[in-house]
Amino acid sequence: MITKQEIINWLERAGEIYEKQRGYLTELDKAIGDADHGNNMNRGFQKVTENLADHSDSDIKNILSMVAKTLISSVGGAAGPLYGTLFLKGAGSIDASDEISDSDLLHFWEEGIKGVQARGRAEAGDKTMIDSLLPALETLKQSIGNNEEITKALEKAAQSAKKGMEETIPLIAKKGRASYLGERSKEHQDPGATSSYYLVSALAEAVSNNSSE
Amino acid sequence: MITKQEIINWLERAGEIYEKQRGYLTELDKAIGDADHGNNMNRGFQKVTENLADHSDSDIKNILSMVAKTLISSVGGAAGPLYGTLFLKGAGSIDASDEISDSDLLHFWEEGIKGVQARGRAEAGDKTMIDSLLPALETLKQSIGNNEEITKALEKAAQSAKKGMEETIPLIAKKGRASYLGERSKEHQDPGATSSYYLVSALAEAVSNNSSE
Amino acid sequence: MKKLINKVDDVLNEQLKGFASAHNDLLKVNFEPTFAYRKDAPIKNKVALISGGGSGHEPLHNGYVGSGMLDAACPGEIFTSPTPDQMYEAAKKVDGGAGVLFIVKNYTGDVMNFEMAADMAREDGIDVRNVIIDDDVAVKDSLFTAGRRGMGVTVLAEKICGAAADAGYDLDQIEALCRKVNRHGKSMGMALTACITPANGTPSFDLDENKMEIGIGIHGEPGVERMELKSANEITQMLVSGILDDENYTRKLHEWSSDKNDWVDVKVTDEPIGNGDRVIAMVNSMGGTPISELYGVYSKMEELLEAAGIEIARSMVGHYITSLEMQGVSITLLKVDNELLKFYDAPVHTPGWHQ
Amino acid sequence: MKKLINKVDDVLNEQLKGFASAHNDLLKVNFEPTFAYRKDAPIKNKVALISGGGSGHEPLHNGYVGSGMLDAACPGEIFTSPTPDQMYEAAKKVDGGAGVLFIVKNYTGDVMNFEMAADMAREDGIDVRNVIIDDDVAVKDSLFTAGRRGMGVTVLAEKICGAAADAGYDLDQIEALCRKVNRHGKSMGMALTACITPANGTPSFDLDENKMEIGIGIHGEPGVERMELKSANEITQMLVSGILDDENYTRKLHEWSSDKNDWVDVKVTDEPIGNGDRVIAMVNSMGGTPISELYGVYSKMEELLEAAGIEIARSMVGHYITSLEMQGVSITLLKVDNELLKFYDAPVHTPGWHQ
Ligand SMILES: Nc1ncnc2c1ncn2[C@@H]1O[C@H](COP(=O)(O)OP(=O)(O)O)[C@@H](O)[C@H]1O
Ligand SMILES: Nc1ncnc2c1ncn2[C@@H]1O[C@H](COP(=O)(O)OP(=O)(O)O)[C@@H](O)[C@H]1O
Ligand SMILES: [Mg+2]
Ligand SMILES: [Mg+2]
Ligand SMILES: [Mg+2]
Ligand SMILES: [Mg+2]
Repeated sequence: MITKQEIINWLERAGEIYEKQRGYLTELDKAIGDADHGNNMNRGFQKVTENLADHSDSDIKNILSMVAKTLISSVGGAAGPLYGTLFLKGAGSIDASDEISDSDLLHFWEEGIKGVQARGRAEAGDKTMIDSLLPALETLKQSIGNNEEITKALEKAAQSAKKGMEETIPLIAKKGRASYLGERSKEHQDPGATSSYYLVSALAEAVSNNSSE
Repeated sequence: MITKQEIINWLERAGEIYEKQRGYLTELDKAIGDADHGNNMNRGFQKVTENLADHSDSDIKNILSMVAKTLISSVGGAAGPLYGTLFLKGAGSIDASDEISDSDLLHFWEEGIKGVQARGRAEAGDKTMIDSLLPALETLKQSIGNNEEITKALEKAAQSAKKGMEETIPLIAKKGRASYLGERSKEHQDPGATSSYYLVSALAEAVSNNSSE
Repeated sequence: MKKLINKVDDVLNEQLKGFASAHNDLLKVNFEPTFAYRKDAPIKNKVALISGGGSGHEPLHNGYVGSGMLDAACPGEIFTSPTPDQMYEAAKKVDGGAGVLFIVKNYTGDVMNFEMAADMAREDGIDVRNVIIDDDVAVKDSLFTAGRRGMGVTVLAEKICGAAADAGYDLDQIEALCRKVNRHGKSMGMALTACITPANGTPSFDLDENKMEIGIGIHGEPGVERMELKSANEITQMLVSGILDDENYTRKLHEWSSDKNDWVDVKVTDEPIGNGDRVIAMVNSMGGTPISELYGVYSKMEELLEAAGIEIARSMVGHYITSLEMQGVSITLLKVDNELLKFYDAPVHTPGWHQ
Repeated sequence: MKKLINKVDDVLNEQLKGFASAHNDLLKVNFEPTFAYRKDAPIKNKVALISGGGSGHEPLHNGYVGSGMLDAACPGEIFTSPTPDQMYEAAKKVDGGAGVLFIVKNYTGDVMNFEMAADMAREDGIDVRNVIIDDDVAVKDSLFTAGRRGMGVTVLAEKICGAAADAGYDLDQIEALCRKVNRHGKSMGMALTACITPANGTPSFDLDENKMEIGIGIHGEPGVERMELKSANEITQMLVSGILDDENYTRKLHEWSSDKNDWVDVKVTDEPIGNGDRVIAMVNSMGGTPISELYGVYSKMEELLEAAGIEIARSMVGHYITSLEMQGVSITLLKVDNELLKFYDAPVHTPGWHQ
């Protein structure tokens, strides 16, 4: 079970991370993109955090839909529609309630990532956010299939996302702005894969912190 | 007596000096002007040197008129019309011949500088080329009045020009581009006063070298 | 960072405010969401043209709003695609009942945001088409990548389609015309220096005094190759060869099919440009390059085109699609016929293009 | 030095060659001596307008040659006045029998070279007048100095007098009109960075990252004061105050008197600009500043003018009179009446200004 408060904590924690890592994400994007990814993510999640204040009465589905709309209308770039779609499709796959089951959480990610792939048409290995999202999803699916504790499961998913992120370094980008660079995109970590890792690890943190309270 | 060869040597010598001092004159102009005086003088006198080749049969008056026209049509800026006028009015004041008397040389400078002042309306102390030309003229006039040897007389005129040039350093510019700077024009040597000193000293060199041959 | 700005967060809005009042004879600017639109929009029964993209490319796109060109433009943050709500609201504002054409530069973000906007507008019953401009020959590989970027051809597509809309072309015709412009046009650019976005405050890439980037886009991103600084003639030669030697470029573009009522992938092949062709030739400043230097490039380009048997029918030299204060140049050639030329020559009244 | 050039000595001619062919529908360029002139010159019985000055200020002056503006322009070396033979030959080429107006920016070199050219042309029986433009309020002292520099008002003088010449004004009327424009217009500029002439290869002055020059001219020269870098709002405030607070500026200008058949000194006093006035307001890039930043300045300028009770009748934002790639901005205000506005609004077809 994930509570509404945990979801709120997740989103707020993500906002904190993006604010802190704004410069780092932008620096990564400078190497193989246009040096705005940190600014984009930070802009979007600050808006999300702001909007959360008006959502004390909303259920989780509503909150996640709000996140989708906020990201779509404030992030821009490639990241805006992609993360927006993640939340939009993810929210669409769960029931309206104040807590969600572990398998609902799995649905959220499954459907969300499917949406990201439908929108951006990136495959694993294209050096995009997909490269941290897919491994995280795979791990989560296994853990939940094995009835592991959700805290633990998310912890491991975050680890997989991190690994996926690091494994983007040697790749040649096939999608997004970095693909213009061809061979020159090698030896750089993908900014979107990095921000995706942050998103998963923020969730892991939010859920584990809450459970230990 | 100044021979035609000495006049030619003078102009060629001036050309050498301006080529060599192009950077320095431009640097001086950078501080209080628009960083082109060395380029302007060099462009003009290279043209003069080139044109001298076609003037082996011309008399001195003709040669000096050629210099006037060449400077007027190739230097541009403030220096072009001013040095052009110097030579135009100077050449107009002497007879057509293959050598000129010391007093003709004095006339050349007297009328030339009068022309410069009529055109540019600068007075002594305005921080312009006039500040080296006028002292040089004064000295030359005295020396020739005292029947001094011309080599010596030009030597001393060049010294006066140099002194005048150096004395432009503390002045506030009243004419030309440096005047826009007001107080900020202080503590800089005037580029035009410097190029004028070179012109006088090139003549002194040309005449003394020749006499000693 | 040396810029004529106040607080970094206010830059875009302040500039848009100034833009709106400086050109209040031609256009208005809507805030929340942000878009510039023709003062007299909607024009009944005229197809409406909307473009947009990151800011920092001025005069593109806001500067091309006005009669004879765009009905609306949607500026994103600097170098960041705008968001769908901007295009959606703009479409509602300027649709005169004849439908809306979105002219979209081929950047992943732009493409996706405009697609979402189109889906939203269609829900409201507005007929919307997205045409993608991808004219940057510096990007070679394409089948499994984001493909080529949109560059100078965008400006020509906006101009030519704007005139066609004035002339009464319907949405199908304008869509076809816009695709034709894209297929007939090619660009390539280079940078001598990087640029600085206010949000970052440091150069978008680091470039030595004796180096240049060739094959750049328009977002201050590094180019396809970094090399020794070369002369204007050599640089021009590289850009012109890049365009003329470009082999038959084929890719799939994601387009809306009115028949299938869905997005489809359409295979598109560019027209080569060569002997006997007539072109509109654009020499475009990346922003910080003095206009005079563009003419040096123009001079060499003309010589090369003449040698290749290509006639310059019209020439454009100046600031059309820039990257802030970046120094550098891009060349765009558009192969024209009488239809394209007629619309190119038509009157236009916008802040960035008046004729 | 990073520039799109080839050999330093060829820069001007190569650029002029490119300029001539890019705009061969409007003008031609003569070499030895160098000047650009309207393709259809001379226009019989129309007063001919000639301007000129150092190169590096593009689009000024060559870019303003064409119908409705200049008949000819004489470019000097970069930042160096042209030589009299250029203006003399240009005058002979474009005089249509109604006389020639020289529009001269008030720089010692320009003034002297144009005077010499006028004297030469008059010997050939051409009626020539020189009007001096000296609109730069940053230069305060004037009685015993070179006075104020010519800046943005030059562009407006060329536009307005060009239209008046088309409308049939005779030489006396145009001369009077041009003086009126000069008396009614004021400018002030600033620089964030220096610029580099190809001949020198190093910046025209050295400016720290946190410093700016205020009260600059257009030749890459240092300004009247160097100070801490300020915000766009503060900078705009300084420029606008410089213009609005300028007290009744009086100086003597060297002008040709047809009556006396000689040069005379004429005392001229500027019109102040204040409450109740209507102005044409120009925000001009020094060359390397992105267009977007100009709009930030425009926004603040408008606010300040409104507060001062001044109405912006027309606005201009862009590259009009530049200093190569220098970053910075100048503001020009021209107080207008119906006569000036009518000529400002008239059609014009030049590379730099089309309407
Ligand atoms: N087609 C795509 N599918 C999935 N992710 C993508 C795609 N294109 C780009 N991305 C991700 O988006 C990131 C860049 O986002 P951002 O910098 O915000 O947008 P932009 O590239 O428009 O500036 C990349 O690092 C990459 O991970
Ligand atoms: N009115 C004047 N009378 C005499 N000399 C002048 C006058 N104005 C300028 N000068 C001289 O010209 C020099 C500058 O020449 P130059 O740099 O070639 O021209 P510009 O100022 O047009 O760039 C100054 O250093 C000064 O000595
Ligand atoms: Mg990016
Ligand atoms: Mg100078
Ligand atoms: Mg971006
Ligand atoms: Mg000069």
